Amino acid sequence: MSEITIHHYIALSAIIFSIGVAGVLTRKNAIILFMSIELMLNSSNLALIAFASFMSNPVGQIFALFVIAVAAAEVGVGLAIIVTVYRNRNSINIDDVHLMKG
Amino acid sequence: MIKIAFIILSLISIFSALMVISRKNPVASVLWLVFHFFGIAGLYVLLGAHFLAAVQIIVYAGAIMVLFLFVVMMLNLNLVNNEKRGKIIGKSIGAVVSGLVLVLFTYSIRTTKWNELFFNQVTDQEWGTAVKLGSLLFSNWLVPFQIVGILLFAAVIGVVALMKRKITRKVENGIVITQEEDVA
Amino acid sequence: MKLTPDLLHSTHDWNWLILIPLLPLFGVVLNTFIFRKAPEKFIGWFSSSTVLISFILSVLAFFQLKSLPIQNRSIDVTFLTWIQVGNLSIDWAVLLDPLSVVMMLIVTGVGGVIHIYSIGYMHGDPGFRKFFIFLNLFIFFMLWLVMGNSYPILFIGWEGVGLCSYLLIGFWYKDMAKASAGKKAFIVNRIGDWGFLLGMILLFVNFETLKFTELFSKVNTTYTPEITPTLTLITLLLFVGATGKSAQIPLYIWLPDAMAGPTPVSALIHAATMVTAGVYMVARSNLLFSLSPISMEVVATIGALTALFAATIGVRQWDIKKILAYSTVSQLGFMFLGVGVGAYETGIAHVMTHAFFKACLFLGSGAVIHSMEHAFHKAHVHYDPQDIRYMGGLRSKIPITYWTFLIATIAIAGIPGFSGFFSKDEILWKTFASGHIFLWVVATITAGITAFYMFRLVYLTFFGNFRGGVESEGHIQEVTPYMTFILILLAVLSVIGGYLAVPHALGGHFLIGEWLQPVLQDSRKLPSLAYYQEHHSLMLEFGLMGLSVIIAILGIYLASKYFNQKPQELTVLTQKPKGIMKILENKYWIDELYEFTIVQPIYKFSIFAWKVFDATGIDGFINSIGSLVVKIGEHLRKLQTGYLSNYALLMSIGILFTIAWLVFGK
Amino acid sequence: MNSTIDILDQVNANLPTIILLSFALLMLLIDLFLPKRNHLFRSLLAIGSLCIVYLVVKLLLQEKTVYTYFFSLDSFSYFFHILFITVLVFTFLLSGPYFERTKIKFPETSLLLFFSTAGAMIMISANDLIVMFLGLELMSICLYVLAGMLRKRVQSNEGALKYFLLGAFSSGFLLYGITLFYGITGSTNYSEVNQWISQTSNKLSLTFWIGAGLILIGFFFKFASVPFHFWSPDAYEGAPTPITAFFSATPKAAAFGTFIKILIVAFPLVVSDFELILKIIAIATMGIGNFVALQQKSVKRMLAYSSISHAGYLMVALVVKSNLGYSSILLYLIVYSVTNLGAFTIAYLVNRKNEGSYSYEDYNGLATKYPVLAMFMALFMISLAGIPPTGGFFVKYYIFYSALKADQLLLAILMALFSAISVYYYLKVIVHMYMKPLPDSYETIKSDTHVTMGLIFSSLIIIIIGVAPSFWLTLTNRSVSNILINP
Repeated sequence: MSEITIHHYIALSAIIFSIGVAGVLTRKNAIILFMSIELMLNSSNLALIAFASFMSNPVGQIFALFVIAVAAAEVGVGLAIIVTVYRNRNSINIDDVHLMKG
Repeated sequence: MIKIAFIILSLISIFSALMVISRKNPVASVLWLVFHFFGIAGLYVLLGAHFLAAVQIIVYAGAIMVLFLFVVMMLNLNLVNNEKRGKIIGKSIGAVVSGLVLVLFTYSIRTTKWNELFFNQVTDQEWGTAVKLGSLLFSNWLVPFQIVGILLFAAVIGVVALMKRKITRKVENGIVITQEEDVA
Repeated sequence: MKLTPDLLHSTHDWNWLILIPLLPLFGVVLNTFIFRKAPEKFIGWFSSSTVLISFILSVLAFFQLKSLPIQNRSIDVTFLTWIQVGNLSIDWAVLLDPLSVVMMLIVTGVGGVIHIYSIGYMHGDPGFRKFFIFLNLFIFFMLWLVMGNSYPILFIGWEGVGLCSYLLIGFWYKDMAKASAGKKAFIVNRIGDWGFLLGMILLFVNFETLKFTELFSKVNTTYTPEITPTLTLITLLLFVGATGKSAQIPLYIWLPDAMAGPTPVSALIHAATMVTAGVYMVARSNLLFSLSPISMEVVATIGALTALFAATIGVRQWDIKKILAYSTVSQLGFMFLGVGVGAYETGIAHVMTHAFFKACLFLGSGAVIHSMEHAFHKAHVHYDPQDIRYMGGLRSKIPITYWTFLIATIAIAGIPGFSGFFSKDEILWKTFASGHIFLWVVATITAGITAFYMFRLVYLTFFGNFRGGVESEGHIQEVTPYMTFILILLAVLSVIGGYLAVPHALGGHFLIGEWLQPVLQDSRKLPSLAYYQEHHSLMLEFGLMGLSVIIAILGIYLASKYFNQKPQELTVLTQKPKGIMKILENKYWIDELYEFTIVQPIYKFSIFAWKVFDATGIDGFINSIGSLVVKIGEHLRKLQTGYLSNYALLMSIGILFTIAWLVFGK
Repeated sequence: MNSTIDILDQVNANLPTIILLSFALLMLLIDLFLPKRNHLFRSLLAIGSLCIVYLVVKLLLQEKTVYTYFFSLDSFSYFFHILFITVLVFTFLLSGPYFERTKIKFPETSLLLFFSTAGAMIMISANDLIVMFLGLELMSICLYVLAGMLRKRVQSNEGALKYFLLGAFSSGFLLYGITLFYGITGSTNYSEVNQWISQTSNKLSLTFWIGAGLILIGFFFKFASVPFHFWSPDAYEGAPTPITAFFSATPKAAAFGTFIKILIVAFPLVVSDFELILKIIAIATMGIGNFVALQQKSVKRMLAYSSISHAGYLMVALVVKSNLGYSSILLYLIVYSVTNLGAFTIAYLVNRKNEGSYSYEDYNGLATKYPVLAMFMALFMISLAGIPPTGGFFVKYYIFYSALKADQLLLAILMALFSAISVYYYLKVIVHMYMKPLPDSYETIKSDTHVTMGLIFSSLIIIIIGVAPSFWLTLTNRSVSNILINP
């Protein structure tokens, strides 16, 4: 490895993104699922800042800031929804939640 | 020096991310996720985005993760987590799919000639400071910034709408009975 | 703003015309949704006032049109483009010209007075609001029909009035016979519409426009003798539509049955307005008809035969409304005879006079029926209140009804000085002048028969002694002032209405003919209408006129000889008829003929087809397709497992494929 | 990007959204002091109507596009703003009895409705992927909460959870797509992206396609097109019914509008590369939507699947990518939104007794007992099925016609076939209303004047568009061609 280039950062973010996807696809616990989604958002933040840094363009940073705020809002709402599910069903396993189908 | 730091930090991030999705106990997952965020914050510092690194730690690792942890603890999920290990087929398909996503992404990232698209990494030390970002946020980006504010406000209202309950307490025979009066 | 002719010719100033049809629609909407609990009187007057305002606006339109120079009296107001696909462009557009304005006046005028009459007639009926909603809706569609500036718009009105007619005939739908009369009208009309639709399509294929103003000028400028056969086909198909709507041979059978509806409906829809739509349509398409002489002959012949045929049936009917229905069919035949020989303006003049006297007759019969019903009800006897065999001697008991009825009868019989005389005689004269001697003979005889059966009706109803039982006799009383007022109004119109159409021979100006001149000028120049330019001796015209008057008086004399001189007894009247009377009483068995030659075979065939083809063949096929679709659905719905993890997985696979295709697929 | 952007310009460009948000906040404040809440919100309808008038005037007087770096407000955006506010007003008009019945907290719900409408408005007027993303998230976050508003009902929780997790998942993909795009093109502005593509069109890298593909997928999720539709039937069924109606109108219209804008402004040069993908997904969406709707026992769920199938028809017009196609989408969205709002309203009115069953049997004999209500429902069903005198027929016809004109014969034929299937399940409602006998015990339906007014307005819109479709099409066509006049 000669020099750390943009390739490395993007590849790292792609790896973390895929780990997030894998988490969503394999786990059943709603909260862990949700954390996996956070991993995905975080990976795009990494890529954004890497791009911004290599382009000397601050837009990426600002966008990353916005994404953090969006993630915070999503976490709030998401956890609230998970808690309502828990209150009614006493479980947050997503496989227990399949009343509606077909 | 930077090279070594990058390698260490990226290994930390990847490893902790893997731990997040593989832990049985959600509390452990949350803690690994905090760890992951620290690794990412280190990478931000490496890229010169100091302010973002700070925000990452304060907002993400600090606030958001505490919220997660709080909910996990409140629901006492250690006891109720009955995630079945049974459906191995679904899990392996999921793993394969995410693996393919990774292959696809890395392949296209490899073939893209990024060097043609980019200049060099910034050397400007001021690039990622709060002053620089703040002046942008409050001039050109003011309206989008306000939209983010509205977004957070909407989320607050949403959470209140979902969670707010009227709790009445009354004392009967010396025992305090709490009653939830929950409409809808 | 000063309404100078120049200014008025810009079409924007005519946008208010849309109010004329929309006001009744407004009445429909408000009555349907808002005034659900409103009292009867309010609903009645509200509906009537929408129509009356439309009438006032029509009068306004008439005067503004009159202020224009003659060559400018054709105003196309286009509001919106409705359909624009390829060459076909259909606009929501109305056409204001002398012809449409005459029809608008008739529709809103007669419609308005019948609305008011209905307030009294329908009093206490549980369907009062519904009735007025339908009536207003009918006026709306009828105005579309006469105002629309293209065949499709006319057709919308055409279908709409058909629908309203169906709804109103079956208004008392709980009575099975009435409901099926509605159905009969609907189905027979459908047959006619089929012809109309085909004619319209053919017109579009040949001329690529359906807008009246464009179409007629295009036909006029591009006419070559080669297209005459096409035009003949088109006009014949259009005429098929007209025979359905205007109850001509062979599709007249629905009209007498349509009398099942409330009497104001019979007066408005089945006498004064809707049934004349066919005549209007032919007059509107006068250029097309004038260019195809064969169609003209067909129209004239069908008209004359229908007139005679229906008149003879009228001679031996007992139901007061049925007699009037057959007389309507017969008069419609006169109108078609008129337009068929090229005297379009005379046809329209007869539409107008007929609207007055026939509305008066129907409403008068409604008053009679109302009184009889009331009397029979009080006396607890179960006679048919519409059967004239149980009437008689009503002259002194309901004098207003009697006098108005008598005036209208004189008008229809063709006695000089009354409206029917002028328009009918003009039709006879034009038939003769255009060389249709045979048709003239038929029509003149029909005029005599008309006088005969109408006076038979008057004598049996109003003269002699009452045959409905002693108990009921005392209970007969005049109807409410609403109704009598309208009867008087219409009776006056039946007298003076004709003076708009006094022929030149009598020193008149034939006002309506001159008024309609701009609409007809293109066809006047054609060779098929050359007789208009010829000079006929006045002596001949007077002679023929005198002959027809003599024949009418002869008819009246015979009627009075048979039905007035010797008092009629119920037993005599209810005897089984013999010979020709039997044929007439059974209406030539035409209904039965249709039943056995058309309805029954189709019915039997359809049962056969249903059992053999449908149930096994087509149905089996359709069912197998249906069950295939259902099976596919059954399997596909299993995709929606309800498990979130499956959803996420399937989604990711979708994402993977999409991206993979975008990256490698190209 | 430009060095300075005038803030006032941006504020000016977003005036309708800002007005809407200010009123929402004002309502929140006033609500603290007033005990009788519902009436307050009802009275705000007047303000909503005023906004519409304001926008209509703007739309009609609009000469040039208001363009700032982040936003471009043209008559296209105004068109959608009017649509969104109309839907909002209708939702308030039509939901009264439901909220009274279920005792859902009205202030929060209506505030969230306001916010999500604002999000949709931002989304449509955005000229930048970042701002668009923010608008989308604002809208979606409110919708997640709204879906779970019936907190005591397990179905509602479940629908919200599914909607939320899958929505966040797809947001992750969309965000990653935007990120890659930013990295590749160096900008997130639509116009700049287009410029970049025109400069490098011959050697677009694979990463570019991944980015573009992920952005497409983000929108496919919002369209609820197959195979990204799984959330929609469950979320629709679980959500409070007036909210379901809202779901089927605003978010869908916002997604389609924004997508059209992106296609026209940012991707005009590569849009033909998406054709096959769009085509396959359109066919799958029409197919699954219609086939599965056929199987439904619940009217509410049937309407949910039917909305999937309508997304399929709309995607057919996207494949066509002609001006006619886009303008018919706009017209379709009006008719479809209004019809769905009406249909869902009647669905909840009829199913008073047992929330959640929504079976066809509830409609038995409705026509004899409530003829006007049945007439409305029949009109909505006829419009959804696309039967002639209604607006539903003409919009469907226009899409069909545009597909034929663009030589998309297969799509046109499939569309006709699938709509033929759809007639069955729509008319089934009418059959139940008009041909089945009324059950002996029948609970009375309680409606109010607002609902009646709303139903009358919605049927009027359907009829008016059926009466003069060409006029409306020229209007939407003007809006679509207005996007192209960007600097």
